[in-house]
Amino acid sequence: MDPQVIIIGAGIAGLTAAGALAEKGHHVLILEKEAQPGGHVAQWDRLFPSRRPGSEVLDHIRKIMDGRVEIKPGIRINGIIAHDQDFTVLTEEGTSYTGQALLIASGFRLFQAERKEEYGYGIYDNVITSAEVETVFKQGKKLLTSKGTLPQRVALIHCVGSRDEKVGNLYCSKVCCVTGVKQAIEIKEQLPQCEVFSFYMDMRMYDRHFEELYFEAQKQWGVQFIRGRLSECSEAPDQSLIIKTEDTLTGRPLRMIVDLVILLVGFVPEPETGKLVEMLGLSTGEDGFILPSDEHYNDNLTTVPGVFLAGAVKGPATISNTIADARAAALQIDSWLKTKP
Amino acid sequence: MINFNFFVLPFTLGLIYVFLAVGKSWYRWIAALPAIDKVKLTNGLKHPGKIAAALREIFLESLIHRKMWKQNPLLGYMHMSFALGWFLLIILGNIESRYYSGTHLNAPYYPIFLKFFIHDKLVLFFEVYSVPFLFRFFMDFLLIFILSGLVLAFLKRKQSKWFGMKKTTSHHFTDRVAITTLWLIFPMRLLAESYTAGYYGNGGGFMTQPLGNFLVSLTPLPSDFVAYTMWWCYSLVLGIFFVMLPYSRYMHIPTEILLIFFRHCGIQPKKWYSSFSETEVQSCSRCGVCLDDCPMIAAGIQDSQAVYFISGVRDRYVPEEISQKCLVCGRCQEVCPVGISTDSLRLIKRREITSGQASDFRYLTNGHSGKGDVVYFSGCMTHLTPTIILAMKGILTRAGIDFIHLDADGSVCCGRPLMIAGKDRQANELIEFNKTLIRQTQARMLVTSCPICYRVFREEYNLPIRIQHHSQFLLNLIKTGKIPLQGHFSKVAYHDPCDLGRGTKTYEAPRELIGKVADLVNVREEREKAHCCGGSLGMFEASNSQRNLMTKAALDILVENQPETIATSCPLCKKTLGRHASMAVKDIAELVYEAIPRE
Amino acid sequence: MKVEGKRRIWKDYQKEIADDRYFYVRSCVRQNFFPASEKMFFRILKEELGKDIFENAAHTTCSGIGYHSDVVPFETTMTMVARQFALMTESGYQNFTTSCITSFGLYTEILETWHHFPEVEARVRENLKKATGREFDKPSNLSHASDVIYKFRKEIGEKARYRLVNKQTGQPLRCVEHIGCHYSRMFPGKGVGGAEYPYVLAGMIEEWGGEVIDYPERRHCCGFGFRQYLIQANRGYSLSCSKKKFDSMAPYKPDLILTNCPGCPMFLDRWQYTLSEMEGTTYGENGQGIPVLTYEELAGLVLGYDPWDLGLQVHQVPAEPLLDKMGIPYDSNRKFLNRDGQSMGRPKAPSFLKFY
Amino acid sequence: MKDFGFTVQLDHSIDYDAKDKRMMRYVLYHEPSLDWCIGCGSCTATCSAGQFTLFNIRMAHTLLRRGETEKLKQELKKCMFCGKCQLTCPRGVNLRNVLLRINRAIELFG
Repeated sequence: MDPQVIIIGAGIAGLTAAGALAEKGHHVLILEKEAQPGGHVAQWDRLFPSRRPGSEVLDHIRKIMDGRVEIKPGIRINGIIAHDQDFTVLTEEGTSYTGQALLIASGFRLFQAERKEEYGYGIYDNVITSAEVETVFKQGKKLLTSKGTLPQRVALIHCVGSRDEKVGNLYCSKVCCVTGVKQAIEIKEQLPQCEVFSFYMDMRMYDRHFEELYFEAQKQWGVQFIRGRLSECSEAPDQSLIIKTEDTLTGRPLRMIVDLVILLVGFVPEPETGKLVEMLGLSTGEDGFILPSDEHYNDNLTTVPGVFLAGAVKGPATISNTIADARAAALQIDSWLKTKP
Repeated sequence: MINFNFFVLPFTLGLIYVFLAVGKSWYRWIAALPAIDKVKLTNGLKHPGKIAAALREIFLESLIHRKMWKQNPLLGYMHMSFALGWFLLIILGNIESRYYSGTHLNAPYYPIFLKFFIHDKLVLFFEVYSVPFLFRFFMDFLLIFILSGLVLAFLKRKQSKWFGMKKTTSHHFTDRVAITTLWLIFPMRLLAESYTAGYYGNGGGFMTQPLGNFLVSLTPLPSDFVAYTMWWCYSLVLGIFFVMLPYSRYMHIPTEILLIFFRHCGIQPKKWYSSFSETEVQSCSRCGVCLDDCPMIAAGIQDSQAVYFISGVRDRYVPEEISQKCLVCGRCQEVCPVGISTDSLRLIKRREITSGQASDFRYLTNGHSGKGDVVYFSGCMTHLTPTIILAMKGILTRAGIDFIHLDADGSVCCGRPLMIAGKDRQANELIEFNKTLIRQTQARMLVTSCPICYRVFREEYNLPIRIQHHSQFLLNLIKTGKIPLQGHFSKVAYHDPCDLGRGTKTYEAPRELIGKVADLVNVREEREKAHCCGGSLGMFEASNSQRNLMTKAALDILVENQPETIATSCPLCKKTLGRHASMAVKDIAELVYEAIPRE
Repeated sequence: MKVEGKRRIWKDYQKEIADDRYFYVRSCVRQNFFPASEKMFFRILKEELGKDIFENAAHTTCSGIGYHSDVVPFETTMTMVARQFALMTESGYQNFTTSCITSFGLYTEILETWHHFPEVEARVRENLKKATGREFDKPSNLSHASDVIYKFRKEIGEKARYRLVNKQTGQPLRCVEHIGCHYSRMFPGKGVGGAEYPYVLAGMIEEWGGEVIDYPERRHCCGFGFRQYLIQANRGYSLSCSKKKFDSMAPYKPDLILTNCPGCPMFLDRWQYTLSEMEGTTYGENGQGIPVLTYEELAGLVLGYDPWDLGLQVHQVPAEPLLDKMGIPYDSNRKFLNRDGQSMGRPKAPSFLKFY
Repeated sequence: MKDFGFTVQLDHSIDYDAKDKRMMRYVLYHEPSLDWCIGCGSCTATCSAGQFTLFNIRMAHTLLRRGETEKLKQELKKCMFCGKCQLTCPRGVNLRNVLLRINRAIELFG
């Protein structure tokens, strides 16, 4: 039997929507490009602001969905044909799947930090990304320098790949500020002697409990926040890093030696999603993320009837945003399927 | 008859020692007085009235403990039983000795150990109205009086809560020895007298005789030996206590006498640590009354109250934190049974810490201040409560006063915040600057909205014009009919700002003023006993959350009688209380302004 | 340091460099301070590599100094540059090679301007025609002379008699590469290796056996900056920039500084002397300074040319310690002799900087 | 030393690692609430001294953090200690004690 709904992407958005649709009795198929479902959250250790394990959230979502939804991993889509009543998705492997509704939940990609050349990611051993920090924590390991020593001073760099005309991304990635604060606390938890500096342009603590987390980082953990964007990074003879920034509160350039630089990488549109956009004739904003048919009333709908959106395909989103959005998308799909002629 | 036994030696030597030691201290303190104070002292001692007043105070405070009675009757009784009881015991003991020896010239130990020497003078129990009987009756009575106080003291140490005290003081080693020996003195006397009376079968009073008979019947050892040992113990604890006295809190007993004389001779605290400060410090009995009345207790701060601060000063080491951890609200000073000027002592210490710090106010240049009949100085803090300024300017305009708002474009601080941090020298630079500005206005009166400014204007500025806090000024405007009043507020509780109330004793003017525009409700602890709002500039070492606790404690008392509005007369109090109050907090100027009918 | 990370970036910034038939324009500054370098460029291309390189005696300044000092308007500059292109066209060449970095930057800027604003190009053509009667073709390839040496670094490496290796220790020499600001900072895609990790000089150093060192202020300007230097009172600013670089590179113990800009070798070399005289500070071991070389001088040394023919005697920082390290023989007696073997006079020894 | 008619200008940038952090450590130890600052500047906006001169408490705090002792010393002298700053601080920093402690630190380590 053909599925009623095909969901592209088995991240938080796709899995949540699949669970919600399955609960309503729909036959759902998820196509996932990776070998494992779970998306980015599967790579992350603990979530802001409460610092609960990411796996807990993922397990919860999967529990709702398990056994009721079919997931096809390792799928590469190379064509979508829109018929009157349904869509056929063609894959590189030559298989095809047909469904009445299509939910694009293919998420985002993390900004490739190498593109910010002056930060030296991929060149200097001790420049790493926030995603790598999550991996270290998830493996239950200690955060170490490339030489295997405990870092004495760490700098977290905000807005890497976000709010930066020089890499073509003018938008704010929304989650990095609070991720930076969360990781700063986690580093202090793990290495109380380590000095942690956070270099920010603005601290965007917009959501519930975010500001409190920021306060906790200052109050309880002594994380030092310096307002200034990293301009360049270079390596000292001992592989520590010399960073240069403006200390905007004194209005003077600041130079500092740190053992580890952590780049808080932002969200960029997933290139694979770009292909889907072309195939379906959808439109994107200047930021490259897909535009819904109406940003306020129909933000899970697209200009193509039967094609829906959920999660970070529409731009940077937190996990709670994504889950709520995916549930909303499931409702929209459900009513669309019911009223379909 | 030789009235001597070797056991009297510890007591006698101790007594000689304590007299010499106290005499030496008194001499040192008097010798170290500044010249002006020495003159005051000599003049005072020539004045019988002053001496009489001092003696009266010594009797009331050192023996009766009047202030302590007022503060806490149980504690008052405890201290009185010791001080007055012991004093009477000595007086009566001397009279009794004279009765037996027929002379005044008894060795000092003789009255103390009288029962040891006169046990053979038989007095029958039924000879009720005989002189010896009466002596024994009253001596036993006094002993019971003292012992009852001892029981209370013991219980206080074990369970200070029973005394309505949240906290009792803790002690040093010498204090521990002194207190132990002190506590043992009267039980030892009781045992020595009782055993002696029991052994001889006579010589005791209504308590010592039956107790002695009973004890002797219980004791397997020869009771004459036990009685003799007890006399030795009694003498020893007395002797040890006397030797420890100059090194313990009990030094406060002889020192307070000197302090009272000093005060009655008009000697006052100085800005630096003087001989007077030293007598004040040594006069602290560490009774701990200041602990219970300290607003900081509400914030869980229990290490920097006056009693601990003073004992630090006495031991010549006060951590900076302790000096700075105080609201300087003056409440402890009000309740101190000895009347020690706790705030002034604290500021002396702060001066030692901070007076050397550099300042540079050269940026202040004399602008032209304008002229007016009344100069209104709103004060720094009032700029953060603009409704007060608005109200004051509205009232002044309405009353047709020719005034100028001196600090309309921002205040040059009055100097008190610096002084309260110990920086008098730096404060004086600001004071001089403001004085020039005020003089330029040629005003006849200075009115301020800030009690902090008001206090320092009065105490430090030496201005040739009248200085009023706006509560006084507004009251006068109303009394002279300068402003019409129409509105009326119901149920207003008034919060006394520390610097206005305890600082300048301005308690009535604000209350009278509120009475004109509102129904004033009572507050359980007000006037001298008012709680600091917690916002005091005197405090440096309290965290925000600790301050919040103090504010809440002050508010809890203010709202007990369900007021609809809390009134105060200090911008800082208004801002501090306003943060946590569930009802409106208004300055009295606002109340008045709102009560004026709109034109 | 992960070199593969840098290589990944270098891969993104490859440029096309013509392999023969160069029309060469000289640098105002270098003709005066390092004339041997430009001469060396000709010798290497013609004699060592057998290339066709031509210069037209009628060529002038590009007016870059005036342009960057805000005294020559852009219109004028563009017309002067158009004239240079006309000379190239008239000489029958299409590959334009400049000796000067600022010229290179300016030519790039002008070609980019014309690319985006064809009407500007049309106006310049008209101006040139009116003023001189000349017409021109735009070069089909624009390169800086260091690009050309970079392109043939392997060929030069194969002919090398000496390598950038310390003879005594066998260790590669530690080289600072200092790129002129106008080389790739304005148009990263027009320089080999881009702006952040330029490869043009690093490529030569690697090829000839040396080791490139990366230090915090490697991106910083030498301080020349045209106006700062032109006014004496402002020179402190220029000097401070160089000092900042020296202080930053000193912990990495460099054996030499390699440059590709006219101003940089001049200032990085002379300011070492000035700093030593003003503050008593010298860099490098034993007060000998850090030798500063142009890429032609370095290529010449590697190829075995006589140091004095390369003009190393006119450097303020002595080259001898470097020559010793590389094992290059030199005749100290010839150091201050002119082409005809007559003495040019011996300069006064500096107070702190070592003098040979 | 020779005079060439120009001088080496001091590096304007703050070399964090070369700075003396004793004063910062001292003040933070005695007044940890300073860590809560978010640099909003309300203290500076309300400052009594700031009405008359360029006195900037937020800047003074940053100078303390960066070990810019000399400048800090000059700045602190201007403070009148009135305490308005503390009343406006949104984070509840105990500013008067901060100022007192900085002064103390200047005495101890300046």
